[in-house]
Amino acid sequence: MGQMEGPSLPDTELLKVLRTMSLGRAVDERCMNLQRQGRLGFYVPMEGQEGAQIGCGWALEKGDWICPAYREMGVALTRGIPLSTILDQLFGNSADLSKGRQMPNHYGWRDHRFVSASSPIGTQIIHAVGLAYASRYKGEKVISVPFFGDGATSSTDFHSGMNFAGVYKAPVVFFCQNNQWAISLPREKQTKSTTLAMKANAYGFPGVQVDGNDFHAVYSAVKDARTRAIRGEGPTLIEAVTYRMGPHSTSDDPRRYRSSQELATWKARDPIERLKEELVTRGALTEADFDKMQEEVRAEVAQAVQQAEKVGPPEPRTLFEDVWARPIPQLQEEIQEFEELLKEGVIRP
Amino acid sequence: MGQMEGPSLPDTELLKVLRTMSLGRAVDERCMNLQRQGRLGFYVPMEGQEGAQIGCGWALEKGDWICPAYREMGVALTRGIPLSTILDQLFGNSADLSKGRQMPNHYGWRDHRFVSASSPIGTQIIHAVGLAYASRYKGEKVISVPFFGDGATSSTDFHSGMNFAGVYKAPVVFFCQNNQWAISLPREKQTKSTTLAMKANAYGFPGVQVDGNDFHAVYSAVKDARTRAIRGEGPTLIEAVTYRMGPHSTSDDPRRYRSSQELATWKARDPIERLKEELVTRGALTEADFDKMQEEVRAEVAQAVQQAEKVGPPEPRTLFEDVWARPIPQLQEEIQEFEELLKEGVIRP
Amino acid sequence: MTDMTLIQGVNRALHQAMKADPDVLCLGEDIGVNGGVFRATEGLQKEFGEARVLDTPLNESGIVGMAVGMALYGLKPVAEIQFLDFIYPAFDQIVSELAKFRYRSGGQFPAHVVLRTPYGGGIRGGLYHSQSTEQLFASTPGLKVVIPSTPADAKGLLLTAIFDEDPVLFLEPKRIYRTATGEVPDGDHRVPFGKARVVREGSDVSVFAYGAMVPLAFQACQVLEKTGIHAELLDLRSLVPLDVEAVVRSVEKTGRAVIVHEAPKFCGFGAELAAILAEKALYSLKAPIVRVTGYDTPFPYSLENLYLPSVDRIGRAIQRTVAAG
Amino acid sequence: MTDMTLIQGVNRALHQAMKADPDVLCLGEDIGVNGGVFRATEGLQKEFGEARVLDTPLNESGIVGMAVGMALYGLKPVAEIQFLDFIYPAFDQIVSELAKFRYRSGGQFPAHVVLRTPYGGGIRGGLYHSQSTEQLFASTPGLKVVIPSTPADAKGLLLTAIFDEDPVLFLEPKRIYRTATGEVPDGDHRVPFGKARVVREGSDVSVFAYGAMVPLAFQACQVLEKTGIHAELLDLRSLVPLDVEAVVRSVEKTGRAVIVHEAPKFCGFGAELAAILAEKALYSLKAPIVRVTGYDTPFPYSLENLYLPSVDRIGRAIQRTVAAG
Ligand SMILES: Cc1ncc(C[n+]2csc(CCOP(=O)(O)OP(=O)(O)O)c2C)c(N)n1
Ligand SMILES: Cc1ncc(C[n+]2csc(CCOP(=O)(O)OP(=O)(O)O)c2C)c(N)n1
Ligand SMILES: [Mg+2]
Ligand SMILES: [Mg+2]
Repeated sequence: MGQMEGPSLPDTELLKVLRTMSLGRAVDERCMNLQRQGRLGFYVPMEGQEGAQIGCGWALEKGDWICPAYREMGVALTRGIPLSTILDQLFGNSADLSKGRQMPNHYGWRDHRFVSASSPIGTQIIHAVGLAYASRYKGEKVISVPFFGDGATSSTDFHSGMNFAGVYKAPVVFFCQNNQWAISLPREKQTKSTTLAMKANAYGFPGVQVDGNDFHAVYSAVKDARTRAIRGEGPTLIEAVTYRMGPHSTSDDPRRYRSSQELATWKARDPIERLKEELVTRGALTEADFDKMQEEVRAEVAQAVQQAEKVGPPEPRTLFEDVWARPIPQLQEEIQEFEELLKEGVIRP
Repeated sequence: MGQMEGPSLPDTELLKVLRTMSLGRAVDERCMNLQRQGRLGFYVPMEGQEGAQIGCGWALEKGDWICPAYREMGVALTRGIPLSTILDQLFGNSADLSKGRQMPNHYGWRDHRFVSASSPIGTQIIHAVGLAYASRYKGEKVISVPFFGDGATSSTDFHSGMNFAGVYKAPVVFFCQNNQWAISLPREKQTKSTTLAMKANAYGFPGVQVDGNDFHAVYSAVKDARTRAIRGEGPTLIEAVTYRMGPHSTSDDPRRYRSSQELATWKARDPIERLKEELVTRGALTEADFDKMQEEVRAEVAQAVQQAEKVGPPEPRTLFEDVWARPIPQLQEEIQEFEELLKEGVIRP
Repeated sequence: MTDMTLIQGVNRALHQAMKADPDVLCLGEDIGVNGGVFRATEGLQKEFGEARVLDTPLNESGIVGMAVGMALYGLKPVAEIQFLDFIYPAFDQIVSELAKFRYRSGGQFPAHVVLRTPYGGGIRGGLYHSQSTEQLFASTPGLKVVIPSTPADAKGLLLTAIFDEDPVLFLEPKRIYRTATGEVPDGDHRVPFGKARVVREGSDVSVFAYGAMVPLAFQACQVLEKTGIHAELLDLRSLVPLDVEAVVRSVEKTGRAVIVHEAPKFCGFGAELAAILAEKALYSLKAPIVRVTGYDTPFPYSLENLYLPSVDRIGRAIQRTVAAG
Repeated sequence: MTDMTLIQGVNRALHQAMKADPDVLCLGEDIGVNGGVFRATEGLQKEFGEARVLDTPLNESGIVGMAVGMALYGLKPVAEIQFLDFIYPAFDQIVSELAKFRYRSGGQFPAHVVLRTPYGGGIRGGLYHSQSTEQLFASTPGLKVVIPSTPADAKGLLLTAIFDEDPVLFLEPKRIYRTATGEVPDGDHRVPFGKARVVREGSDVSVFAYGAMVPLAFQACQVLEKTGIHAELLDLRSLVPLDVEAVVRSVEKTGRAVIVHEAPKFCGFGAELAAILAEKALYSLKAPIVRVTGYDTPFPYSLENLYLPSVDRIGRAIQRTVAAG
């Protein structure tokens, strides 16, 4: 696994990285609680994967396309997406740019080239190839990055996406977070290849395995791959080896399938602790600074939650928008009936 | 590529091999003609791939499962399937065990464990894994062999089949005939992996590339892989490098996309010529013997064609059989209407 | 008889079938150690071992294709798709292979697979954990499509499915997995396909429903009874084979039809019911056939309650249909 | 005006769209050097280059998924699926992604892709080169489904599709690729979606058809004219959006409906037409609604002629419907 010699970025920037990672952790903690309290419908935490997500996001440029799965809140934070915007999605309120249409964690923001996520595993991988092809066709010097898990390497569109990218030499960096589990299936039962990274060879381009809990390793692997892609040297697969510290989602109980011992082993490799220790050791941060940082991000989250929770649900009529560009006759008729039902009080918002 | 030192089988058996290859070639020649004359609806020739197909088929045992694509007539010949049975399928007549339901070349014979082929590319690859798993579960010492082309390595079920086989260590020998073309798409544009064989590494098991026009090389690679599978050592992918000498099918015109020069290069590597030369050189066969063999197989084909052409089409009522095990009400009603239409002469057989 | 939930009915059927027949195997994502994300397969791997209860890699085409291969051999695989919404990567295996194997081989290669999958809305699952798309499968010759709405039917129909000869898509209404409770016969309880269940008899209007819509439609009928409307409610149980006779007979009696399903209206299964009636019971019809369905949009998240047919919406439709003619 | 075949109409539309707009790209199997297995894309790669006319690897999910990605960027990809029968590996990309992108993102990410594909029987293609499964797509909100039956409509509807804002499944009736000939307007000829074409007017019965069934239904109507039956024939042209108004209006006039399609009957598109009529035109109906369709079996090879609706079968159904009431 790639290990960095020294820091990849100046300490001032690494402090920002640490803050972003901490912010992500704080969102996770808060949202898991909100869900338990019945204030949030569902939640998918990324706890433990902050190094991989924020490492990758940090290495990308503004115009690059993100094709996320459902766990990519950390990446969103690196794209300058306001916390309130993220929370609006989680609450599916009327301020949510996706109009409350999707379950929590299925983010999508056009202005940030953060493509609307869906639940089916792997489908975004091939979209990234189309986006990369299109961007190159239009003369843009950007890349696409599909995010996906170890489980997704078994999916149909991992195969189609990797193969098409190889054939068209598309500027794509495939970013796989191997967090060891696909719900209850461990990595070793997902596929018998020695590493996930080596799967790239089957498509004629390089694969790299990195320590996904080491921000520096991830950051520099992505930077390198990005440079190659922009130079026209084709795609790269990056396998970031990490761990899902929390449950798969709030619907999951990981005690059914994994040991507390395994959890403890990985807890000792926490990516936030690791970066913090590094900065503390180097004298760029004190324990007190760090504690203060944690307090700050928690306060930030608390405030954003309060605000997002106050916003009401989307207007009933929005139910019928955006199916087609304009409602077609069959839908117009349903809208009319719906309005009647609303008026009669047969359905109540 | 694997090259054999000496002959893998005694000359008496090699003569049978040569005869089977010649028989296959004769069927192809005849059927291409029949199609041109409008006596056969469609045809898919295997010309040029006799070494690969018959080499593989020869190495298998009676209980092994064949999961063919549409080009596997040569394999069928090695399974002891009578020529007339093959021709009944091609003509879709009332003697066809598949009741004339499928286009020519979509063979299927339960008694020979030769699974009914479909047209969608790649789907049989995963069936082979299920069959292998089931056979092992029931304590049989047999393997499954899915046959597919270079194009099929891009398909969804190549990925699912290879991955599942790796995970379950299923006794499967994946037999890929890389005949350089998927209709008009050359191998180099299908995928950027250096060889197709190496794709196996992505699934944690070995891949072997062999000269598909060398009967011996194919035969021994399959034998080896079969032995490994039976021993419980898991699957193997074999890439048999060969060439499709004819058109993709009778609907195709290869002059649109490939050069006569390429064709000539491969003609010089004809698998039948090659085995014949070997036997002639060794004194096991004379040119005259060979010519006689060709005459014999052609006569055999002519007779079988004559016979199969005489058989009429399937009975109209058979149209409704085998959709479900027994006709369900909606179908019963259609059958009744159909009988009326027949009686009234509105539809005519 | 034992009192249980619908999902326990599913679990009982699987357990019993596996116990009775070593050729019954289960495969799917997270069905082993984890017992399924809804716990439908709870305890099976422990009892029957990893060779018979397979946790699979994440590929639905692989799951169904592997099951097809097992079935070609002669086993009786029961594959779980985690949500109906995730069945589409396997669509080719289902419509091109599973549904057509028997036919294309002239009966030589039947492929009997049961595909179990939770479906439907009402659990705040948004676009991809809520859909009802039964029409996609009901319109494919060669498949059977079965949907229980009670614990007893869950067990009885699933046992019938596992020992049937044809491929069966077994849709489990997840919304009522735990809220539908009731007595379930012990032992080898089988419920035949193609026989609708008369949930209540009535003379004024026929209401057709299945899955999680059955309890809602029942409530609507009960409410209307007080206003003097006697609605007959049929739970279709199996869409393929469909109990055409019961559907037609009911409308011949009542002269009116209201069809309820969660799936979008346009080209939904309700269309087929209406078409059958417009062909076979036209002269009995006193009022236009009305469909109460999900709207022609993807399934929403925040506004799910406005999207799904409700007791009130069903009630209004019945009332209006009776008033119409 | 130029005289041409239906497939030439397709080719003209592609050529014109690519010439007019550099954001139009084509991708698919064998569409480049080979010009498509039916030659629909003949000459395009030569004229517009490999970057705009992409020969793809053999994976339909890849083709559609890549096109979706291009469309997310803002391009106007036209993807060819070699036969409708081979679209199923892409089904997930079509129903879960393409159809739902606009909705799930609140309108932020529309994905406008045209999927062109030959479909239907009559060419002795057996199970996998003959199917009609338009209902699978018509029942998925978010998609449009369009089917031409003349060269002019092939060009005009395809141009509309390419410059539309929604994803369009464009089904080409391959059986009449070369037999349907006629005058086609030169230049930017557009035919709007949602407007049925009245092929012939009549007062006794309404016949609804699309694709390769239109010429057969037309012949049947012509024959019956001589026996005094005046049938009205509508070519639906687009199933989604459907010209509901024209369908209802016609039956209000004639009082009778015969629906013709190649796809199997059960849950086919004809069911939706019948359901619409049973809801909106019930009181106009003098006779049961009849569907003339493919049977509820997979598509056969040797017996294809017995399977497909024929002029005689359509004629008989019309005659009986008129006689019925
Ligand atoms: C096609 C499909 N099948 C099944 C599921 C159910 N499911 C949701 S997440 C998941 C596991 C994904 O694992 P991985 O790709 O490793 O990502 P992670 O959750 O670990 O981030 C499964 C099986 C799904 N969403 N889509
Ligand atoms: C899913 C699917 N897509 C497209 C086709 C059309 N098609 C038939 S054969 C073929 C090429 C197959 O190439 P290969 O796998 O190399 O086999 P070969 O014909 O060379 O033996 C294609 C694209 C198909 N049959 N199935
Ligand atoms: Mg994972
Ligand atoms: Mg090939």
